[in-house]
Amino acid sequence: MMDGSSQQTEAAAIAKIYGEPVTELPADLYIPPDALEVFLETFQGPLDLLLYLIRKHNLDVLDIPMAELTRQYMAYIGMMRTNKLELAAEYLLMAAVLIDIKSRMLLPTPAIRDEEEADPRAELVRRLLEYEQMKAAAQQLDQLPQAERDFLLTRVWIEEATAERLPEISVEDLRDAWLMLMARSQANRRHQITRAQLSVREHMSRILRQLQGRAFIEFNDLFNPAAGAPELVVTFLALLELVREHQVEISQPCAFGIIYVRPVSTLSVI
Amino acid sequence: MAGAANPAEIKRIMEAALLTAQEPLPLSDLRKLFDEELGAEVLRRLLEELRLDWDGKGIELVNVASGWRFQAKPEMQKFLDRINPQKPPRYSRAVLETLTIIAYRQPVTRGDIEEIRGVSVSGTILKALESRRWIAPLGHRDVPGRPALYGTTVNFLNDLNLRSLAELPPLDELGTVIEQKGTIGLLPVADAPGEDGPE
Amino acid sequence: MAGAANPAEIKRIMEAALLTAQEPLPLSDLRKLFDEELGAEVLRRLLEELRLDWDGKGIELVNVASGWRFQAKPEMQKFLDRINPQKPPRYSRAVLETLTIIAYRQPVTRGDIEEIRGVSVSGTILKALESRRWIAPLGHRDVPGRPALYGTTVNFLNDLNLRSLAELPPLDELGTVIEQKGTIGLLPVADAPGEDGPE
Repeated sequence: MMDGSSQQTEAAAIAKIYGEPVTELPADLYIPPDALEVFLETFQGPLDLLLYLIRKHNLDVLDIPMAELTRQYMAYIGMMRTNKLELAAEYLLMAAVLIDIKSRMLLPTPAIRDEEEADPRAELVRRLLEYEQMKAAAQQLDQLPQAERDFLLTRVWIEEATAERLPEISVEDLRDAWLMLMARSQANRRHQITRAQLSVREHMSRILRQLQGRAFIEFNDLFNPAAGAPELVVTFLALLELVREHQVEISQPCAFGIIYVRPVSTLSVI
Repeated sequence: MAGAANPAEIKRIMEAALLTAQEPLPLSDLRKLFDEELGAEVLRRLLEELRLDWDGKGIELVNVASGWRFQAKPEMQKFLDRINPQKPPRYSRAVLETLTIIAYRQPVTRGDIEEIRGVSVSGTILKALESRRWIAPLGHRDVPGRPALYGTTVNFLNDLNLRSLAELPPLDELGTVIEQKGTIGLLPVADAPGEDGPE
Repeated sequence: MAGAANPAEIKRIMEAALLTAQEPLPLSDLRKLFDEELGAEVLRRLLEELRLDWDGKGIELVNVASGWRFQAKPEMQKFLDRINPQKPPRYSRAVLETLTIIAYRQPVTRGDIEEIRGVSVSGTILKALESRRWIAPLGHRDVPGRPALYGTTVNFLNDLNLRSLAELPPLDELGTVIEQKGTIGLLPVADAPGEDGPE
């Protein structure tokens, strides 16, 4: 290629890892395992990884040296696997495709008329180019100003003349609200929102509700033996969590006697 | 850079903020718009000017209990009703987020909600959800002030067509949808030049 | 009674309607505001006048896919962000790529998207885009399993300030990207410079 050398010189910093610019993967492809994990998350899939390798080694996508590309790709896959990183099945499938193409190219080629059709790489090249095109378009799309993110819409108050209607919400609204919260918490990272133990929290609520207006409840009454083991465990965890949060007190006046669960709040009121 | 020294610019920015805000803006919020320390007096005078600028329009600037807002004049109602046929109202994001946190993290106190949202939660929001019978206080946390603990109600599940809270969308999956830049220390560099510097 | 003979009054009413509307207003809606039969030409001319009246303000009148609306200029965002910390999430690359493929190749099935991206597409991604009201199932492809065909919505165009799909950035020609742009590898973050800046 004419501009091969100029591409070489601008061999760009491909990434920053922990703030440090990385311009080259070391030739022997050694990458510390934690960085490897980061790379794995960075690639959207095997096509993305292949495009990266093609760019990285300055290969001609329209005339891919299959042996070289396959070697690079397999080195990557091998590294991921030795580090026991979860590798999507698509990566392995692609490895098989690459090896298949490579081996077909080693076969003696019979006289053929339509080279384009017969090149075993054609389909792979087509997919790479199409994905690359969409990838670039995604980047451009993300640069378009977006309502709410880059500009706000006007929202002037208007009195509802007719009878008040209550807003409807859907589960999707809740999902969106949570996304918003997560995005924000990642943005300022002051608040780490971890995955909620939903079922435990749910049972915590239920227990508190059961205790409402009562001085105590018998431990056994909180459990429904018919509900199955997982349910019992979750109920028990919820109870422990409530104790930890000082919501309830558990007491057993005599050994092997009845265990009582009391709401702490009523205690302090009395 | 974000400075807005002259009064016309201050008014321009306040106007944009008030026209786009979902809720009335108190002076304390309006003040946050500017780098400079603007006194309440200055802001009040400029708000008054802004109010007069809108004199004669179909929209007016008013000062309600919780702050300043633009609103349509009553005389506009008959026109606006013709194209606003009963659009179901929507809860503000503040309400939705509060409800979401209560649904997923119950039982929680108002303080817990504020902690997660990163902003204060007005009592109006909790009251609105309570009077909708979607949330209820379940007890009190045994800490100073004994704040109420909120949870969702059966009514909430019914209105959302859920049989149990377990049918809410799982949260861990949602993490894959938003950009993970906070958690990944990898910053792609588009065209940073330089051959040197590999580790 | 609801007559609005003179142009100034017509503009005043349209302005109030546009500022209070929750969605962009098409000409057909704006026409409903008035008793008189106002021609599309007249309304368009008055809208243009109204647009000019707002010249120099922080808010502008724009024409998007489903009609006219007022919106804050992007340059206002840095101020407005200070009192409005609630932003929609910045989507991950997986979501963006999925959205892009739907926008440019619609109607497509999930299988089509997976074929192009070379990886499976989680249902969560499609649901997130659906609940954002940016994509919608348009029908089913008549093959075994009858997979849903997705396309983008008018709301997607509105949110991106576009009047039609034709206004999307043109696609690079196949194969030109690698040679010319060198964008291979990692997708640069749009606002990367700000990343290291103080919060």
